[in-house]
Amino acid sequence: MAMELRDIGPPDYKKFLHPVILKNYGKWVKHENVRPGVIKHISETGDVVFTVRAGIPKFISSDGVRFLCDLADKYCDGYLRFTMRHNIEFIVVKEENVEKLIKELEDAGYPVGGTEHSLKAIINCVGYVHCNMAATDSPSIAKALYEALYDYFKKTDLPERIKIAVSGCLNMCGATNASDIAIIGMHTKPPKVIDEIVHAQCSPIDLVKICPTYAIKPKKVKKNGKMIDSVSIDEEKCMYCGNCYAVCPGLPIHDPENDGVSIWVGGKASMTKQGLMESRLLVPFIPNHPPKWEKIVEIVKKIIDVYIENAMPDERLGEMIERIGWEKFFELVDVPFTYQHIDDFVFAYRDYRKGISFRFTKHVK
Amino acid sequence: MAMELRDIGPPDYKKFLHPVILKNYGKWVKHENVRPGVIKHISETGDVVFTVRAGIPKFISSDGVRFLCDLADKYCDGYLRFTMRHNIEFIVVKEENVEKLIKELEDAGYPVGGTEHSLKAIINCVGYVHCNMAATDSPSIAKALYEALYDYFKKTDLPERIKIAVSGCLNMCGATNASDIAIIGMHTKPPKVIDEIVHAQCSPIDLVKICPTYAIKPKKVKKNGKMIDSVSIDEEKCMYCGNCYAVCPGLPIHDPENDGVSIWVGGKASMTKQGLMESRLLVPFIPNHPPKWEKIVEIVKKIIDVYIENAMPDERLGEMIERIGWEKFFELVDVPFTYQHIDDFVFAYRDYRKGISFRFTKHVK
Amino acid sequence: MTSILDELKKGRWPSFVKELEKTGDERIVKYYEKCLKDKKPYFGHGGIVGVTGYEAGVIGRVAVGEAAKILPEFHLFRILPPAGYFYTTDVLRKICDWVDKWGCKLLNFHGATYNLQAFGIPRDKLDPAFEELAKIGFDLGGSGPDVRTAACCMGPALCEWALIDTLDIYTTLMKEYIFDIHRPRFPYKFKIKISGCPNDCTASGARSDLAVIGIWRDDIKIDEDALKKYKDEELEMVAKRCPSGAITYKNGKFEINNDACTRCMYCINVLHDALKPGDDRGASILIGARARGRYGAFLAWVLVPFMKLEPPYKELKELIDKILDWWDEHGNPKERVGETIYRIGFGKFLKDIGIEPKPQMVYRPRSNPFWKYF
Amino acid sequence: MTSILDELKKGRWPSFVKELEKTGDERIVKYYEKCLKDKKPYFGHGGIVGVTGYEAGVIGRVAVGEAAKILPEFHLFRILPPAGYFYTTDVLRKICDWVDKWGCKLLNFHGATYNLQAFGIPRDKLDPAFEELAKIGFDLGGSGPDVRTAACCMGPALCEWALIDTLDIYTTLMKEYIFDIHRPRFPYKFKIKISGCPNDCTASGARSDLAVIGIWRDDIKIDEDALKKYKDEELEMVAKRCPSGAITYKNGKFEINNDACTRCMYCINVLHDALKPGDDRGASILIGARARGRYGAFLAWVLVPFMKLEPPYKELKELIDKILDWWDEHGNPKERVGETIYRIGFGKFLKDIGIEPKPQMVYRPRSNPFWKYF
Ligand code: SRM
Ligand code: SRM
Ligand code: SRM
Ligand code: SRM
Ligand code: SF4
Ligand code: SF4
Ligand code: SF4
Ligand code: SF4
Ligand code: SF4
Ligand code: SF4
Ligand code: SF4
Ligand code: SF4
Repeated sequence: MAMELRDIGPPDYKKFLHPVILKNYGKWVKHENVRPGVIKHISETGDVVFTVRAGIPKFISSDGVRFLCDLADKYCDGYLRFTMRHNIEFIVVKEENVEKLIKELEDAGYPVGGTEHSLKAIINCVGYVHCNMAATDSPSIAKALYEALYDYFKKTDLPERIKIAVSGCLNMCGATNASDIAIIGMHTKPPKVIDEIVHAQCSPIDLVKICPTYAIKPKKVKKNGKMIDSVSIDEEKCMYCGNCYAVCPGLPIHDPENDGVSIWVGGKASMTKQGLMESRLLVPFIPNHPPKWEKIVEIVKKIIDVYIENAMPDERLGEMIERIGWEKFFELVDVPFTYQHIDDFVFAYRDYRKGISFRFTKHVK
Repeated sequence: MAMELRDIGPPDYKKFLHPVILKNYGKWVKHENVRPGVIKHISETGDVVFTVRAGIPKFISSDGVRFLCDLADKYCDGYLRFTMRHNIEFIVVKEENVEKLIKELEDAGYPVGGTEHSLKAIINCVGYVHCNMAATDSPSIAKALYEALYDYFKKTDLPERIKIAVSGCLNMCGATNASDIAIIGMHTKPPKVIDEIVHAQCSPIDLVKICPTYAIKPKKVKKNGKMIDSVSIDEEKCMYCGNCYAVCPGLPIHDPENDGVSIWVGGKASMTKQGLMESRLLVPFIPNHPPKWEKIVEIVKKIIDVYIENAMPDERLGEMIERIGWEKFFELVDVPFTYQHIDDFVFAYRDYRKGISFRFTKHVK
Repeated sequence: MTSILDELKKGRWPSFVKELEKTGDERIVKYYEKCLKDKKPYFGHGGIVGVTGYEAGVIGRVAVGEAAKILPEFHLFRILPPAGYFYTTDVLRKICDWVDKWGCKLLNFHGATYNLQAFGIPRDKLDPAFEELAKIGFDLGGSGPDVRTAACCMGPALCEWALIDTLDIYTTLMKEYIFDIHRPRFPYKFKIKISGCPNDCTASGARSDLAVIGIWRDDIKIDEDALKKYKDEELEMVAKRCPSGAITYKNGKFEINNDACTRCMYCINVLHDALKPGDDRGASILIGARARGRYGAFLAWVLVPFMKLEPPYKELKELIDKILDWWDEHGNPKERVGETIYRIGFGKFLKDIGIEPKPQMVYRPRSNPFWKYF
Repeated sequence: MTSILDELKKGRWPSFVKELEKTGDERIVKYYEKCLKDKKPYFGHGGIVGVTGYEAGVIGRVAVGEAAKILPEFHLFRILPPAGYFYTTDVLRKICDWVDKWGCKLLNFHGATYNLQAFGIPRDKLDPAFEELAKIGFDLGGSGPDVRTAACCMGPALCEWALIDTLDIYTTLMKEYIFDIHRPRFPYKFKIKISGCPNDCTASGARSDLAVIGIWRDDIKIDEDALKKYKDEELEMVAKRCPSGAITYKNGKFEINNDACTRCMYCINVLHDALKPGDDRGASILIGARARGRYGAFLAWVLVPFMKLEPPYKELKELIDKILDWWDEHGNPKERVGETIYRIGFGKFLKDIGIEPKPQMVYRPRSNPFWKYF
């Protein structure tokens, strides 16, 4: 095989930029939100480009892609892009093409929207479709949420944008750690130890190093008459992270009865206003309930209702919660506050409420 | 000896309350700042009590106390108290006695003041006078600061109060951890190990447990031909806290060349406004320089000047710094920012500046 | 006297060195002078000094090395003070006479933990000295790994803001735990501080293992007439700087959203003629402060958002008992209770002592997914 | 198809299950259905799969247990995408043809690290598939403990706020580190994300080991005429909510104290016709984010407050080299760079890589007295 084809790096992006974009590269001075899903970019040269944003599925067949290419050929001189939230964006230079393109997209079932203060595309990881770690199935959860929240994607009248992300496990592929609403798959039982596989395929010493809570210890065990190396797991210490299973198939952690999801709120990744905010735990555990995920949908809808009712203009969910206080938010969404909500990990001290700056809620009798 | 005199507990406070106080206990409705050092307490019954606050030395001779008692007998019906910052407060019921008392106090060298927005009494620990731990001498530092800042104690025109505390070592006896300005004695070299004393008087295992940075390990060492138990100190890990010396005389840490003081700012212990604030490092090290402590005095004066110039009304030093930003404050007081200012202990992550919310100062070229 | 001490006798602020001299006891003056010159203290560990039957309350000091001859011993008594630090001259004079007789005529009103400190009682006079002190009506305070002498503000004795009876609570608790004050048996010291209101004049939030802080639960009381006397700018400033955003001041109308208020006292402090705390009063109980700990400094955090506090303070005592028992069982040596809780987990601690978790206990819920389902 | 998948084919949002079906490859559909029914994935560790000469870029999957027969293998290619994720239909069609030939006709635009993902390439076709991909002009991205595929926003290609050339920086860095992308040798993954301005549309602050964020250093530019078109309430709101308190709006005058501004973009975003970032442009470099780490989640923090960024980006590359070398030397296995820095000490790290400490790197200086004098 030709080694000169190794390490060529990414293709030259300039080849893929519409000539109007190339000409106005770095010269944009203004944008206008023409309608949901459509942004008009205006250059200092007077040139104009419209981007038309549509939702696409996480997994797309080559025929699906070809269909989108057909549209881009018809209305975009063959140029398109994908966004940081995995939407497709059509590059339209002729204004009259905008509505035509939208019509074709909508007719084919691709919703146009997701700009300004709308529900943005729901980021989700591969889940059961390609991952060995998944404690829950993110793609189907995202689908269930999309159905319930569809209209919010197409309108722009939320107080601010809402970003939802779904990760199949606490590896948090995607930006679940800083999303307005995050759904994260959770195990709730330690891995089982299959000594033979650990012995045959894994390194006990590496396992000891990898466990964040020091729950793994090397052990010797008798199997078929001879002593073999394996590990033991301290069930008191294990926090079900799956790190060990990721490197060692002898420690299976999947458990249909006890795997499920947690719901997190209030994260935000941009530097605006008070800056970065982490997602915080709202619901520690709901057992897996595909394919409709009714319970998740119900709670997310409730969160959004509370958000719409209580947020000030331009206020993200997390900003609103910080303003009214987490204790009030728990009261409003009516979710129980439990032991799991209180951090007990390395930086736990950071979140203890120093002083008395709290509000009274029904939690205080 | 009579065991019935054991465990009697504190005396009954009611015996020591002025009859007017007893009568109006819990009935106060208003206070007025009559003049610096004097507060008029007004009861719902119409009764009135004046408290006259004066500075006294940390160590006071019995004759000194007797003199103050004489004044209390003359003007206060024999009633007085001490405050949470170790000032004396005279309980005056007859208004005409207030000025007379003040005159006698001032004539005898006891400054009246320390109320409202003034410099409050400087809290300081016993230092060399009674402590074995002292890395610096707090009483003489407090004295030097009092001389330089005397007028601020007697006036009430600061933006808000200023509270200074001095601790002879990082045990921080007193509220140095939450003071507007704190001076803390610091060692900068690990203790020396005197094996014989460690062996004879200390428990190596206890020492290992006590060291916060896990710098102490047990060791065996040959002395006079026989093996004895002692400890070794990892100089890379030791942070000179003195914990080990506190329990073991075989690990002396005092070092006239390398002991000194650090200066901290921005703490606040009350729950008001943004609540509790920790003192933060401003100057990591100044060698000990008794008895005038010129360098400390110079920096503290500079801090106060910057405070007076930049604070809004009712704003504590720490509140001001948080508003303008620590980077600006370092620029204004013109103190170098060094490696020691960056936390590297357990909660260090908390203080890293997440995101880009900083101001430009001369530090950024 | 030499110049190094002369410097400290000069100036306008009353000089502690002059006071040392006034005791007429040259030893401490000379010792102190030597320390200043050599830039180090010469005290060694005092060894075990104490009063028969007690294992706390006396801090032993013996000078070692070059200073051993100057000040062979210099022990002190930590004396449990009266609540609120009120004294009559009568009792103070008795204390003066007592320290003249048994000690070196030197006192400190008070130490940073608010014990009355009496210096220079020789080892062989500790017992008789204590006996005579007890006859004046005073007992020793804490030292070592025990329940320490608590602190309380002047509260209802003199302060209009007092929301709980700090003096009575102090006295009750000190009596309740007097055995544990004198007999160290815990992992480390345990300090209680009691403030009448959120101004927290005992700095309890910064330096006590258990902070009891008076708060109210209902609405702030507004005297509209008195409010009118404040200037526009003042009202505007207060509204702008209320940390919870609870205050609006528009078109001459000053309004407080008591639901949002976090009872920081700021508006009340500034507009003190017009605003008063509500009538539904009690305390917040905070836990875990330590000036300088194994993990850095700890400030106190919410354990019980609200507790009614009426004599005999049964609920409070039960809470303290539970905390002390738990800590006694789980704490490592030299570990303050807040650190034990942090190490083992705040949630676990709550579960163990039977307190329901509440969102008031944390600023915000956890951000990491590593937890136990206990 | 059975009801569990039927449910996921219904509704208004385009269905990924329909797309799985459209591939015509029944295996993945059946496998997925089984997982949903049994509530667990059946993939085992794919073993070592890859392209000759590379040790990264292919994620291997083999189903095990009951599902082993349904989907014996299901590997995917992570393909390094073009900067800004712009494509022509021409090149997309080539990719479609390519995946039809070598894979299972399934793509993902893009993975969460912004690789273009192509599914179902069988183990024995990895090498020829790669060769043909390279001929279309594409290379593989990262996986494992290597420099990962970076991300960048559309920046100057379409966005008026772009303060740095995100697309060019991305392409330059990917070329510079292409060897390290394909050959894992670090303690763990290393992700770079490049945002044109503080809006941070790559979420770099939340999930990249190294964040490059465009900022300006001089004053915000105000177009007074355009400003007049905004409503009073809007200007008032922006002034009130500016996080640094830099804006005053009084008597119709809107003023920015640029000295106080922390460049959060909020006023600019809202009043976008009137306000523009200044002209002295460069980037802030942040370090250390990790979505879920050994110590909890880490967000990125300031390493270099300001760096000018002009091609060939020498200073930036030197910085990255120094970071990678230091981390390579000090990092433990599975430890992201931010965690190594936290464990060893941020100050020590700065000293080692030769960067002066600056107050901009921390919110505030330390509050504990435990430090080293290195
Ligand atoms: C197209 C895209 C960049 C790209 O290269 O792909 C983009 C484009 C724009 N972003 Fe963004 N952002 C994009 C992902 C993000 C992300 C990342 C993400 O969502 O995962 C963030 C940070 C994450 C977050 O918000 O927590 C992000 C935070 C912002 C913000 C700050 C929002 C805030 O909370 O204050 C703005 C400013 C604003 O809109 O006021 C912004 C503003 C904009 C503007 C208005 C910039 C401009 O002048 O054109 C663009 C149109 C936004 C809109 O949707 O109405 N963009 N933007 C990304 C669209 C993703 C999508 O399909 O929805
Ligand atoms: C495919 C993808 C999710 C997706 O559906 O888009 C993904 C999939 C996996 N991630 Fe991820 N991660 C993906 C983006 C991310 C991101 C997002 C990002 O890069 O911005 C994160 C969070 C950011 C971060 O790095 O902190 C992320 C954090 C993790 C972690 C946790 C890392 C950590 O520091 O703790 C792991 C666990 C690990 O590395 O062992 C992980 C591990 C994995 C593995 C390799 C699981 C494993 O150990 O076998 C998954 C392979 C799934 C598969 O079979 O294909 N993935 N992963 C994303 C990569 C596609 C791409 O290259 O474009
Ligand atoms: C007498 C004393 C209580 C006692 O029982 O001894 C006391 C008495 C009063 N305090 Fe205090 N505070 C006393 C120590 C404290 C402390 C503890 C300390 O200083 O170590 C604090 C918390 C520490 C801190 O401030 O960081 C404290 C924080 C306050 C505050 C909140 C200040 C703030 O930053 O917002 C107020 C409210 C105010 O003054 O506006 C306050 C208010 C008051 C008032 C006005 C209450 C009243 O209505 O009478 C009293 C007169 C204050 C004055 O000095 O003008 N008191 N006060 C203490 C006097 C010490 C001294 O001699 O200077
Ligand atoms: C006398 C006093 C300072 C003063 O001049 O007023 C004092 C003096 C000593 N303190 Fe303290 N502490 C004194 C109040 C405090 C305070 C303030 C408070 O209680 O509010 C603190 C900070 C609050 C706190 O507890 O966190 C304090 C934190 C310490 C510490 C650090 C404790 C920790 O948790 O890390 C130590 C070290 C130790 O316990 O080993 C300590 C240890 C000591 C020792 C016993 C040093 C030793 O190990 O031999 C000192 C004896 C000095 C002596 O020879 O008399 N002292 N100490 C205060 C007690 C007098 C009294 O009882 O009224
Ligand atoms: S979040 Fe978990 S389940 Fe999802 S892709 Fe990442 S590792 Fe797999
Ligand atoms: S699941 Fe995580 S915490 Fe539990 S043993 Fe494995 S690595 Fe350790
Ligand atoms: S702070 Fe240090 S020097 Fe001062 S009394 Fe406490 S232990 Fe002694
Ligand atoms: S001084 Fe402190 S850090 Fe150093 S060895 Fe002793 S106990 Fe450990
Ligand atoms: S804490 Fe409150 S009640 Fe006690 S003295 Fe201070 S202001 Fe008064
Ligand atoms: S007490 Fe504090 S929080 Fe409550 S209204 Fe007044 S200023 Fe605001
Ligand atoms: S980060 Fe800034 S420059 Fe990049 S797309 Fe977002 S708004 Fe535009
Ligand atoms: S950019 Fe942000 S911080 Fe700066 S003036 Fe505008 S709103 Fe304020």
